[in-house]
Amino acid sequence: MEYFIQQLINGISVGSIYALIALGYTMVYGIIKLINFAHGDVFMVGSFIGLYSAKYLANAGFSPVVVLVLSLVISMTISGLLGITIERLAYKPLRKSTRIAALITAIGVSFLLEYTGVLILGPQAQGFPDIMDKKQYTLFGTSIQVESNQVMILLTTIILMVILQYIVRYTKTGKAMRAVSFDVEAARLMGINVDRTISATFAIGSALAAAAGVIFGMTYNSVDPLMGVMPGLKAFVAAVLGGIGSIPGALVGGLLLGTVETEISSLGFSSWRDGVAFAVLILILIFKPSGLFGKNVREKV
Amino acid sequence: SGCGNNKTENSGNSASGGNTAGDTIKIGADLELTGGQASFGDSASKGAKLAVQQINDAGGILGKKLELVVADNASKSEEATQVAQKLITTDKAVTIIGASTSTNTLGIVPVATEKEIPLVSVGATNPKVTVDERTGKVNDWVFRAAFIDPFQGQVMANFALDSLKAKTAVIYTDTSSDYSKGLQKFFEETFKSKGGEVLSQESYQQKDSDFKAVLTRIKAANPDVIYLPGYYEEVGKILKQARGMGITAPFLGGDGWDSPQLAEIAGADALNDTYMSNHYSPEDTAAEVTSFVDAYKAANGGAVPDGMAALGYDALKLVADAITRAGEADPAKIKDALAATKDLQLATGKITLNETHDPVKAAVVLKFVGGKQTFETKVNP
Amino acid sequence: MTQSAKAVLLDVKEASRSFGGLKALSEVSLHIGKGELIGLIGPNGAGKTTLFNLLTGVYPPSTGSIILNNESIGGMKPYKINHKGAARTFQNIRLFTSMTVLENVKIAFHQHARHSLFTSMLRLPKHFRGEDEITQKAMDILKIFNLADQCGEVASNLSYGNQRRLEIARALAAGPRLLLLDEPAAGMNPNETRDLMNLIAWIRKEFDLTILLIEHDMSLVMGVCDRIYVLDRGMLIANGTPSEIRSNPKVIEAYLGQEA
Amino acid sequence: MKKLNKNFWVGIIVALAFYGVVQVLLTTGIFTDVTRSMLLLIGVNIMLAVSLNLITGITGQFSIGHAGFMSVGAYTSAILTLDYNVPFIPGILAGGLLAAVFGVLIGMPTLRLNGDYLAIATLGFGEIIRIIMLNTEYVGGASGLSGIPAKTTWTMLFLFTLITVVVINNFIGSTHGRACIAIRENEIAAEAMGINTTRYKIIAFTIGALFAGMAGGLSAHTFYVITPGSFNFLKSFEIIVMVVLGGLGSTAGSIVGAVFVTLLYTYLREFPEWRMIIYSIVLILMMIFRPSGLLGKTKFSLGRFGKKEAKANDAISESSAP
Amino acid sequence: MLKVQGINVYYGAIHALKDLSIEVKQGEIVTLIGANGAGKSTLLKTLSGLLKPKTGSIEFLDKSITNQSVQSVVKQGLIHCPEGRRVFANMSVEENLELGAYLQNPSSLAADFERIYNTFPRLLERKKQQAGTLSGGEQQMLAMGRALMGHPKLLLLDEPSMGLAPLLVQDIFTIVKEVNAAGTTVLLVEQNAHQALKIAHRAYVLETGRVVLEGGAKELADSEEIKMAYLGH
Ligand SMILES: Nc1ncnc2c1ncn2[C@@H]1O[C@H](COP(=O)(O)OP(=O)(O)OP(=O)(O)O)[C@@H](O)[C@H]1O
Ligand SMILES: Nc1ncnc2c1ncn2[C@@H]1O[C@H](COP(=O)(O)OP(=O)(O)OP(=O)(O)O)[C@@H](O)[C@H]1O
Ligand SMILES: [Mg+2]
Ligand SMILES: [Mg+2]
Repeated sequence: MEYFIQQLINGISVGSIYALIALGYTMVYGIIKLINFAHGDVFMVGSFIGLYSAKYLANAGFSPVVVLVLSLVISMTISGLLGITIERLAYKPLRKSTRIAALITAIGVSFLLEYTGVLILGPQAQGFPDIMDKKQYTLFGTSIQVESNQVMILLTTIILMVILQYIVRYTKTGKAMRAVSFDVEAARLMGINVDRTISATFAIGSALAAAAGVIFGMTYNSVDPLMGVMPGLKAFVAAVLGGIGSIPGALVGGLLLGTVETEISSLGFSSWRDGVAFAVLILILIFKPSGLFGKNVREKV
Repeated sequence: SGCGNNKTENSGNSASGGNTAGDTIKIGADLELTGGQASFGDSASKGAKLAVQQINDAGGILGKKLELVVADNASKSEEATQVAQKLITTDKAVTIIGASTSTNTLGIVPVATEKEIPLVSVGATNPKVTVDERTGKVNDWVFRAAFIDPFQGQVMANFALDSLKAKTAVIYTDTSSDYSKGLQKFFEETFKSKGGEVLSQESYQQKDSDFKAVLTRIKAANPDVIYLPGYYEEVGKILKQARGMGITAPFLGGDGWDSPQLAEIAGADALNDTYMSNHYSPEDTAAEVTSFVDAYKAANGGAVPDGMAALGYDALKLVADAITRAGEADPAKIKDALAATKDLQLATGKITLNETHDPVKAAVVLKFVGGKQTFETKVNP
Repeated sequence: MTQSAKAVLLDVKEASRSFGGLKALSEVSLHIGKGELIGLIGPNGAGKTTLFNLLTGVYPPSTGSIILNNESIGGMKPYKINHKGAARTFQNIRLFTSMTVLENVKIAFHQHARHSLFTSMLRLPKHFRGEDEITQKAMDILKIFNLADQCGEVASNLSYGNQRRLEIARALAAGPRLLLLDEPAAGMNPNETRDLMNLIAWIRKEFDLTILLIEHDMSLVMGVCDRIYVLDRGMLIANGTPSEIRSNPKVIEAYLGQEA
Repeated sequence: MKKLNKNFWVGIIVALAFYGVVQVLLTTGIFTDVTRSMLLLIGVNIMLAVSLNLITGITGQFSIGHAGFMSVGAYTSAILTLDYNVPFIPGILAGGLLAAVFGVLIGMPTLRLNGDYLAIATLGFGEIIRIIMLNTEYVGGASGLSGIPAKTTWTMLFLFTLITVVVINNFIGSTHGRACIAIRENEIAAEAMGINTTRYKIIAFTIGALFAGMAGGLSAHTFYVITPGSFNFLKSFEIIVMVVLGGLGSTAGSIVGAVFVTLLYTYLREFPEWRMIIYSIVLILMMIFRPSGLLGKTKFSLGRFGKKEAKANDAISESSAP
Repeated sequence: MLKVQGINVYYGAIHALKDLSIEVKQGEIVTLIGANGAGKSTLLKTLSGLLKPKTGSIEFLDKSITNQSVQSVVKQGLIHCPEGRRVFANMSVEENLELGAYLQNPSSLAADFERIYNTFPRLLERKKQQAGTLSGGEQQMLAMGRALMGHPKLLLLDEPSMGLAPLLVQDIFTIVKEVNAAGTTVLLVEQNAHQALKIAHRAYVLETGRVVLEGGAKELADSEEIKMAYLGH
């Protein structure tokens, strides 16, 4: 039992990282229906910016909390700007084209970020400094361990999810985002500044990716220019599992994927982990074709 | 090799001193300059370039300069095949070195065999690279600079049993890597045959980040040692997470651990009580080793050469030695000379190529102290 | 009742359909005899299109049964129902927009094609005979609709009125017994509507069709229909000849208003 | 037969002439092994692109699992020729057939899915196939199969490529192909016009997988080594890129796309560390300046998932001016 | 209030509006009639800034809006209710209306809701329903309601009666009249020329991108030419 709970905790912590990345994915998808394959790479860029700012700030003698907060802010800001730039240069010219053309561009942007990273930073993985000490907590007289980081990630993810959900559902910008996502021209006629709305979406999505990148770096202590590929893919799977475009879906999808993976590994089938995870995904999609939280919006005939 | 200074030269260009006047002997290098294993190819090519430079500075071979043509196989075996064809047909290389992994080398083997050009693999450790799996026949044209998986696996199994007095072990393998699976197999065989017990076989895949699920299993199994034959990137993360979870058993690994980034990722504390087998130790005081290390540092901005750099250096030296003994740069003669390599002192030790074209040389076991590799013991074959 | 004399082609018995809590159709029963031209009218949101969707298999009915030509088709897949002899047009035009006019019509002939997949992949003689036949028949239909000149044009390049007609042509090409038209005159001006009315009357005779027609343009409905059913909030509120309907107070209140 | 139209014969003659010229250049040694490998690779890629185009470009089913079909064919044929001494051609055909079986299996459960959900499900299937290969020692696990005899000759490859293109094009040009296009254009209308959409989606997946499987077999017998890693989702992306760059929905486009991407990729090998950067910039620029691909029709909507955004609302707009 | 002078609009190579000039005075209902494809919708899109004229000028309330963004045109009170409803399918009726008031002061929101729900009681019933699942007529009401939420000074209506039940068609025209009586100037595009001419003050007839006739609504309704071409008797 303790073993099971321990593994559940492990699963939730893996899942909350997936969820954190998936939030940005799903958000951008929800608004412009673009599978932004470069999202995982913005996550990587965010992680590296976090790495360098943390190193610099720590050397400058700031306290760990300040280092963490400042690195997060710096990384999220720069990545947000990067997101806007990418959208302006690479995606905006394609707004009127087919979605698959935009998808190819997204793949292009993804490669561009990855290999520019390789060119500048080298292909090797680099260590990410421990900004804050990771504390292990043992739960009431059991052998179950929880790490401070795990708690932090889960909390961050949930808080960001709630904020994001609030923004999209209830704020004016959020409503503008949803309007743009359904009909750009009609949104314009409401007086919505479509370009600015899309920019805002990318800025938020990229900032979220960057936050995930910094937290990921802190947790796993290793960053490299191709680090975004697998988490990006997993996060995409999580977003689809939850119902792509749905913000709570991203959280649930992420947690579900994380726990499923962990349970498979904990049973000793870790070499089949990704296979089983994908099988679960497909099964869920067969019974719920638009994911767990996705509304099955059939075209009205 | 540190970051920032790993710019590689364009493959088409000569990587030697640039002396194209007079006759040159061309050697092709089919390496992973981009893609998943780029860091290996990068080190290997730096090592090989250093060897070429040293040889040319000393007047070349048989009165001719060596020219190294480095080409990128993008860490894919099918590209390694095409690159080998290009090196042989377009660039007229008389010998090829590379690749730095077994799988990619296997993409070159048939080309070298068909074109009758000797191939010296830098980093392939899988036995089937030189010996055909199905027929058991040794391939005349294929050689290697690295010792093979069985040897390395055995070295660590013996070390665990004899030096660490371990009775139980868990093996944690990277199942997406044939290298890791090779070491696992031979470690397990030796460990079991000498009375050790393998409690469980665990696995992960490259680019995984979170290992806690399996580490929780391992912790529950409570082994005396954990054999972790993987590459430094995942190993670093695994060690860090394992120590964080309170797993105190010693970890053992192979040459895949060899990278300065390991300590950066894992942190010095997590590396305490871990051991790795390797081709050589940069701290080795043998003259050949120190001169190699110094020259490499001088040429690469002070970076300490890792095992793959030493192997790249050695692969080229093996070829140079064979050409010298062959008396002319003729592929068939080079091949025969390579097969007869004996007691050649190189950076990774004194090498003799055995009947299966694998080097017979010593392995070193390194222990991490304060995050640094320290020489523990040398194991002769 | 007039239809009792004729053989019944379509018999809908107490069909209902709800969406979530909303009862879009409740226990609607209607029967249509062979060869009749029936109008279906009712306020917006009354459930007219929903009834079409049940008839053509887009949704299965929640309860009730639908019998076409003595065969129950409730819940059958749309393509099966099409094979059974019911074809429709859509309220929001659904052409194969980047295919040509001719290809659009050819699609409807697909089910009658006699050449197999295998024959086509290997281009055996039978393939060519089959394709020729389809092309020939498709052109015949296009000629009827005066679209033959534009057969090579991409469907989305047609004018709105012609797109409507192409949709009808395509539905006819499937060789239905029952043709379902959902607001064919929407967006047409009175002149164009009159032309359409004549066309509908003509194809009904020429192809010996039974037609069920949704329309808000009363000049069209009153002008061509034999009988009219009126839906309101998912329920059938009236059924009768145009003149009966025109003076039915319930219909006037719910739908027509005073002026019409 | 007069009906096999002129274009068809002109195409065949041009192709045969091309074959002859290359054959002469190869036998005289003017074309080296390097060129030969590149030609073989181009052929394999054409087969992959043309077969994916049937699924994605023609039928409108977004698939990111094509590398999975390719790997089934590659592994099957390699094992047959390596371990069972099956002759080359039957080996390739068997690989294609088994891949086609997978096409049916994958096609069936995913039929309920649309657009991006289908894409992720096919990606999942592709990865599952890869993971099965990775964990099956019989097929070599992580190290894959090596020492596969290089039996793919230029003649063989040319024939297979030609057959792929002709058969798939024949399919597309028939009423059955039109049915697939109708599904792409408007699935609801297609179904209402009597087309069994389920059946045609499966057919598209099956035929696509069949030829992708054969391409995989031919590729395995060209490059000696296959590993599970060479068939991951990045490989599937590569095939999609070829199809889209060439012009989604056009067979000729897929051919052009395959040739273009292969050549670009090969020549960029001269600049290893710039290779992917240049490649990605080319991708982005191509899409910005020719969003419908090199040969794509300028006005080309791709049914549900390729829909232009302004049209996203057409489900509810009752009419749109022409 | 609105002065359009000599505009030319193109879709790529297609010349959709040719030297077109019209004028709308404060308080009027002006209707545009013309066959399918005459360019009526194109004109409205140009006025609201969705399309840019190649040449010519547009003045609204004595200020040039020729090349202004849609957003700033909307801000000045020129609101376009587009052809084909274009409601936000996945949002509720209420949220659609709220978006109509995007540039409005939020404090007046409650009052505006009430106003619109009074005009269209059906929308109140369907307040929480997703707009995409509304019937055609319901969507049209929503689209109009949404436009009215923006307090238009000049309202551009593109075929508001299309697909509506006869009763509602009358309602819609009544509403248009009411809206106009309450001070909003209206530019109305209609296929239902009969009804449109009944409520309009003036009308323009468009043919292939050109104004071919203009005049008082009554005169045009009585003109034989118009009767033949557009009124169907
Ligand atoms: N898929 C669906 N999901 C939810 N509600 C639906 C769906 N389809 C239709 N409805 C609802 O059912 C009712 C009937 O709609 P239907 O489209 O049949 O009306 P209609 O009579 O065709 O109206 P109109 O003349 O305006 O087209 C409407 O209130 C509509 O909102
Ligand atoms: N996006 C577009 N691209 C190219 N041509 C267009 C486009 N939209 C409209 N057109 C063309 O411009 C002309 C005018 O079209 P418009 O939609 O303004 O006509 P309309 O008078 O509103 O007709 P309807 O009564 O059918 O709505 C037509 O010939 C049409 O085909
Ligand atoms: Mg309807
Ligand atoms: Mg219009």
